[in-house]
Amino acid sequence: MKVKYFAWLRQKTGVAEEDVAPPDDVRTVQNLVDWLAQRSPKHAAAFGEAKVFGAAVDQQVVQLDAPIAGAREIAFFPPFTGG
Amino acid sequence: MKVKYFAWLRQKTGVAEEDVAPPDDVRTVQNLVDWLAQRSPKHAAAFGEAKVFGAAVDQQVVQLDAPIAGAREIAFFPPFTGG
Amino acid sequence: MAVRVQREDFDAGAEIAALTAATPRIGAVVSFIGLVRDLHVREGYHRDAVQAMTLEHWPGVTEKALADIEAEAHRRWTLDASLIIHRYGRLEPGDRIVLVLTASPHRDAAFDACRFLIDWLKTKAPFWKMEETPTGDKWVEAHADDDVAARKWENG
Amino acid sequence: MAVRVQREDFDAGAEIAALTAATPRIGAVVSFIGLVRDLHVREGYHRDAVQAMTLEHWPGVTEKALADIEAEAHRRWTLDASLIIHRYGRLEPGDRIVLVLTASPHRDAAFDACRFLIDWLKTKAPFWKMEETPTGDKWVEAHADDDVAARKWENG
Repeated sequence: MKVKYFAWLRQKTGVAEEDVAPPDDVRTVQNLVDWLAQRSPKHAAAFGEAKVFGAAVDQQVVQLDAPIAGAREIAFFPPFTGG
Repeated sequence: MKVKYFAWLRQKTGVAEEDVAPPDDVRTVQNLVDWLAQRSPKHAAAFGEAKVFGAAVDQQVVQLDAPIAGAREIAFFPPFTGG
Repeated sequence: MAVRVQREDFDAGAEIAALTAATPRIGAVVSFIGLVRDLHVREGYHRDAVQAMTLEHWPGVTEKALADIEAEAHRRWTLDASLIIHRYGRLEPGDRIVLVLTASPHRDAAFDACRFLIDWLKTKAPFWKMEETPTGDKWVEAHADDDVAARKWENG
Repeated sequence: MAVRVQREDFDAGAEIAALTAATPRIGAVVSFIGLVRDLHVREGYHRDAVQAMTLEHWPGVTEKALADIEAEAHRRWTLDASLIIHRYGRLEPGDRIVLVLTASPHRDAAFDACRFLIDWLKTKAPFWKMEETPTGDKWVEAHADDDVAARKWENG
């Protein structure tokens, strides 16, 4: 499973993209966040921020309680600020 | 007193501008319209049209019952259609 | 703030660039361009092909009317800059007629002011259009829609 | 209908001319241009000078998001043409960020659709802005105003 990070999530984790293989009990996006936060102090700092972030499963924006079974790509990003 | 005509009022009267000296009992714009309509068949045709037109006294848009005493220039025109 | 009434065409991109140059607080520019259409819809259903159009105006009075409308927009909204260019003379389908530009720190003011300017301009500036059609020349009549559009700004 | 996400600047006048060429039924073109401001107002009162801004996006997904937003505008309004250009990379105050063009037979549709496009784009397309300020780099946070602006179109 590929995980992508954008904007300050990318800066804080220090990676734009990584391949991960979470255990079977990681079933939702929120489970994945908690699991990723243990990967490194930088991941912990990124996800530990009190700031709002969003997620997409296979490029579809989802809520944090969305299931990740069968997903190829999970992305994490701050609220959009284009325009 | 100068009278100006715009758009189809100019086309129908055949003049863009003319100097007139109406008698004292021509006191309002409507009086002037009635008086001008007698000047020529073309004037009669222009003002006899059932179409709406507006007027300005010294470049200020006015109603047809506005007085014309002391005016230097009266203009007649169809509704504006710019933009 | 500027108003130009001219026979010549205009370059919208150059005008936008000139308006925003040297004013780095501008965050939003809205432009409206009106073009000569090849079809005139009268009364909602009667359609005439338009081969060309001649715009007549009242020199001197037109410029003052446009400047008054522009000043009113600046009174109602916080604008950094604005421009109105209106052409006159003979124009063909696809030709540009009018350009309205508004610039502001945030987009709401620029959008509202641009729309206000074109709505008021249509009913308050002395321009008249004559269309050349296959059945002869026709003076364009005022649109009830335009009166309604202009009136919605009356209580601003 | 077209969407372009690019590092390069754009020429609004040339884009407008290209959009309207060969479509003589267009009567109205509305454009919105967003520019980098030299001042960022946070929380309504805290102000930071902005020396530059870097726009990050999600290649592939951004284009699809913009195309979806554009299709939604065409579903809601009768438009003859539209264009969205959004830049990414490092931009300085006064630089153009985004161009939204809409063309329609009458101006109401072009105005409404242009405003809809920029409102939705701000909250539905994956762009992120990082500002360089005298006190360091700062990621721009979402504006509550933008959410409100986007939400007013939800029931269209």
